[in-house]
Amino acid sequence: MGESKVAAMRDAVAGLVRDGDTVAIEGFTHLICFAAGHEIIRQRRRDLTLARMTPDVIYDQMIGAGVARKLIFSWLGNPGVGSLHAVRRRIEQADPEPLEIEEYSHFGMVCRYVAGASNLPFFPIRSYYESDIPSVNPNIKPMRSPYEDGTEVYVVPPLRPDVTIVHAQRATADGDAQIWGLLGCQKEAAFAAERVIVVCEELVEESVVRQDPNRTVIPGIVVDAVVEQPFACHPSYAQGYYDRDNGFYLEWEQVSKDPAMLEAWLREWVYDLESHADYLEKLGDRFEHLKPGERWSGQVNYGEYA
Amino acid sequence: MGESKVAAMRDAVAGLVRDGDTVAIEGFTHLICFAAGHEIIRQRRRDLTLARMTPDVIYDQMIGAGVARKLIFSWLGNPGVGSLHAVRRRIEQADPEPLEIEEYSHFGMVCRYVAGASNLPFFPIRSYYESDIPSVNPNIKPMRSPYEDGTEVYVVPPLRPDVTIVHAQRATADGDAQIWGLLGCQKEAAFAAERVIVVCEELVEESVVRQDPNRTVIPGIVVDAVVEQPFACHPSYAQGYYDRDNGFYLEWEQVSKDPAMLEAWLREWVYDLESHADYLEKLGDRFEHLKPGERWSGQVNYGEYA
Amino acid sequence: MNMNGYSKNEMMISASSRTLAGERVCFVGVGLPNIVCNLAQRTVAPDLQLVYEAGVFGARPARLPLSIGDPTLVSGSTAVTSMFELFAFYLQAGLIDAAFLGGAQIDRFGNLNTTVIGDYASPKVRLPGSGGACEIAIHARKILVIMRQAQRSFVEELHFRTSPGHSGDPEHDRARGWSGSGPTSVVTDLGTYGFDEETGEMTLLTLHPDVTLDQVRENMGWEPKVSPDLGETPPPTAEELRLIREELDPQGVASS
Amino acid sequence: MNMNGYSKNEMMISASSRTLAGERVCFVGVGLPNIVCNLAQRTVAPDLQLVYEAGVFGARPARLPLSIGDPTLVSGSTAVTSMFELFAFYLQAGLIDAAFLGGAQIDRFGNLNTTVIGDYASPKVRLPGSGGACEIAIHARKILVIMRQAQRSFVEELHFRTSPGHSGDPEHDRARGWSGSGPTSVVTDLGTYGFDEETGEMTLLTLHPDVTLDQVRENMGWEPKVSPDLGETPPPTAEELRLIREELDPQGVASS
Repeated sequence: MGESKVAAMRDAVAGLVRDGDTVAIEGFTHLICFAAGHEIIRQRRRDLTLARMTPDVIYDQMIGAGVARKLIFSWLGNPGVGSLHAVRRRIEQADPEPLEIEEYSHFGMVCRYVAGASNLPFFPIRSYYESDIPSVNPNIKPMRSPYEDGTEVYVVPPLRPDVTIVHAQRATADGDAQIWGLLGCQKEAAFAAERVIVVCEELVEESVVRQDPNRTVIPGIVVDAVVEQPFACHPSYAQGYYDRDNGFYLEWEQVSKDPAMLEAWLREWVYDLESHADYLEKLGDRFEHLKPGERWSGQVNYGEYA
Repeated sequence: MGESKVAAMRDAVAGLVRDGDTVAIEGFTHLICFAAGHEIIRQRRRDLTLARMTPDVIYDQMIGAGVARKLIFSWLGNPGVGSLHAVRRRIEQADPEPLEIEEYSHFGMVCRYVAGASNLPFFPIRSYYESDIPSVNPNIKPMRSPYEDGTEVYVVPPLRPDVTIVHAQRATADGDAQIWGLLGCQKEAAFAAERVIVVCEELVEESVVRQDPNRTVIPGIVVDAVVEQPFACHPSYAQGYYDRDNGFYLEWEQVSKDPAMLEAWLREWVYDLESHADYLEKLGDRFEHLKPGERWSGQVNYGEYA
Repeated sequence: MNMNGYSKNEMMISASSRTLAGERVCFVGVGLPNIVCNLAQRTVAPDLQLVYEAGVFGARPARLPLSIGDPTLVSGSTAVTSMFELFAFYLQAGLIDAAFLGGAQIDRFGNLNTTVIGDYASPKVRLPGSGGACEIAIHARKILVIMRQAQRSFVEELHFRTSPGHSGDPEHDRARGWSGSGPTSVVTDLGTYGFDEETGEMTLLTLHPDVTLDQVRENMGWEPKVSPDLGETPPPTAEELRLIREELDPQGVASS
Repeated sequence: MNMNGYSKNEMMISASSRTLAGERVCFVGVGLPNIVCNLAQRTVAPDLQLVYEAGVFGARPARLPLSIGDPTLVSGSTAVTSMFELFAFYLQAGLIDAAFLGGAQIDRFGNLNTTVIGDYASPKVRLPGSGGACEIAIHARKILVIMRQAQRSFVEELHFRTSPGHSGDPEHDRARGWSGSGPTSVVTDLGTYGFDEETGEMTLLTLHPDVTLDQVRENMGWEPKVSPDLGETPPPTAEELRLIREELDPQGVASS
């Protein structure tokens, strides 16, 4: 359909991510597109509002590199390891500068994306009761059911990122993307966005996607650019393609704690490299022990109805 | 997990569908479980409130047989053919008795199920503006966004059927069900219900479902009974298993128009038969030309992570 | 089949297909609209993506589907989605460029009735109801109507307003803030209509070959507004007829 | 490793796993809770279904996951669902029987703080925040807490209430109409606690072997309510220790 949207990461980021944008690089543990975050750092974007349920190490790197002025999130940490120290320094000591934060619970963040994707002015959830969260986030408002029960709920406003970047195992040149394994809120974040970049492990023929339409998570009509970038999620993972590099997450604790080490890491692994290809070359054989065994889904028959 | 829920259709209906219940047999054109509807007719349930987005021929048969006192719906017709005359007689002429109706738009019905499945007291949608529908259905209420925009939406109340009956291509003995092709609102209707009957073309080992967890639509924890009943959807269809019997839908127009013919049809095809097995035997070779060709999905690798 | 060698439906299909020129994402109904969209995809709108409310995006039907949920719409499509996502993420979000609606009654502002003839509580004829029509009318950027024309269907006063059209007050319409801009075209067996920018009123643009203005008047419940430069609808081309008869509706289900 | 041949974590894991006896659907966190749930599945709760907030139902992890979204949780699971559906259809709908929560601070009514130490606007320590904890605390039928005990974590006054526990007024709690009944058990490195039916206050039920009531008092910010029939926590069985050390946490990641 139409002209191809296939682009190099550098061009996709240069063309679609602008200073001051609200950017969501989503993916819950799975399919977090580190390569896109690194390219944004490399291109020295500034004043971004970064949105993510779980900022994870990628936002610690981006915020440590100074691309953001604000963070919208629901869980701030290095999963299973500890803290995001670059983020904490900015929140706790305004070091090197303050970071504005806007926080929700996981369900609140998910529903903000659902509202954004659905063009709804608000989304009701049963949460936040007797919690201090609404007291520090006026965007979370109480509302009563108009029906007999009069149940009280809280509502959250839509979140509409200027740009959402999601990674998928495979996508077509038009951006039809298929994902298996954890889905997070990739679909909702993509539909909610003004502009969408889909990064994929494999660029595939339309026929591959049309073989199994129920596996399509994001349709090309909401996608502006498609970047084929294998291993773009390291140290996050892509189900069936490579494992999570838990060692990296564990090592990050030390790097993140020390501003000098963080700066050195950014220089060595981002600024001094041209692209993710260089990053992978530098990683060397690290992927060898991250390769999973095979575990196939089996296939189903859609039937030929002519 | 736990004791098996596998049951014969007769026992599942006898045990879980009670006079006066609100019953939803969902499936949008696809996977409409006619066999369950016929069993409910055969067991002469009464005073049911039937809920379905598109009542379709199955509810024309059930309502013609007198099982229902009320109908909740969003589109009332014989898709691509014409009317549901048994339903129309009751609405237009209270013949043989009145039928209470409560109607929504498709999106309104879907969101009622979503609210029911989510334990939400209401669900907001942008619809019904300047339509007469809310004037004949007080359950559809206007509401203002509490945010600056103050956008007006309408809200619909949750729908929580006493029993939802869904058909799936395959399910495990515990009720974990996998569906491909049109999804309708099967998942939402199942999660919204107090009791759930899953009918399937094939009862499969847990290992088959666990091979492709992203294809699971309904988890066993919300399922009370699992009925293995191939071709249970005729004249509706099961993607990849058999085609829609459009001829039957076309013929129904005549049957439905004439109360005597309808009564005769019910006697011949429902009351005088013991089970769906008899129904299939009576249909004879009708399925031969309804068998689709093969069109396989291909398979994906989930990866072995040990 | 008239003396020109094409049927009324074929004329309607051809005329409607041209209203899709350049469109990208179209919500398809069954029957005529289905043929119209597939014809447009092969003629004036090669990039047209067919979306079916049943939850199918980018369908490539291998046969003419009788129902909107035919299995042929699924096999080989780009994406299948739950109906919640289809209505919320695609339609309500404003991703649908054009959609076809019809009804038992339409008024001069393109409001449609698909609910009842007569009184709602005790209707003379109980019609199907809204289905997705109410939200489609509000969110699809362009609403294209295909209906045969008659006194009883083109009425001064609807018995029930299922789906909103123009209000008659363009100020009001602009202030609605809907992603949809309401009905933009009506194609009947007699001619084609647009809607007046100022008044939002249905306006006769072209008469089909051999149709007179009197015939149009005889088949309408109000005095039709007629475009100053009223023209004739270009008849179906030989290629359009070939596509309809040989590829899209070989059994002539909908084209007779 | 203490003189009894098991570690504090192993004592906590064993004691917690027993609180899952007979449970059906459990929301699992990473770290200790993950080992606890997998242990319970092999001992007191054979039918236990493991649900991970990442969107996995019926997980069968082939290794100890470091993160809550580890790929080993997906391969071979019963169902993978979007996070919206997991939180809306499973958690908010009340399908979760038990869930584990912890935090930097807990008060006597089981309210938890995972947000900040110090002032919210300029915190001494910025903690992760709610994640799913706030809604889990409200909807999961039973909340099971695992925390090491110390003056700074078992506090009279939370710095921030991230997740609600009991209010201290059972009347009020019953009137909430939540599907969750709040915290039902707390397991620390010193003992196990329940919550008083009448007051909703944390109550010491058992002391772990070799732990004294004074140690408990020294590591709490309030004077603990003690059950009249205070007992000793049964130590981990040999089989529990074998499962933990050989199958669930061979590298001793969480059990040391």
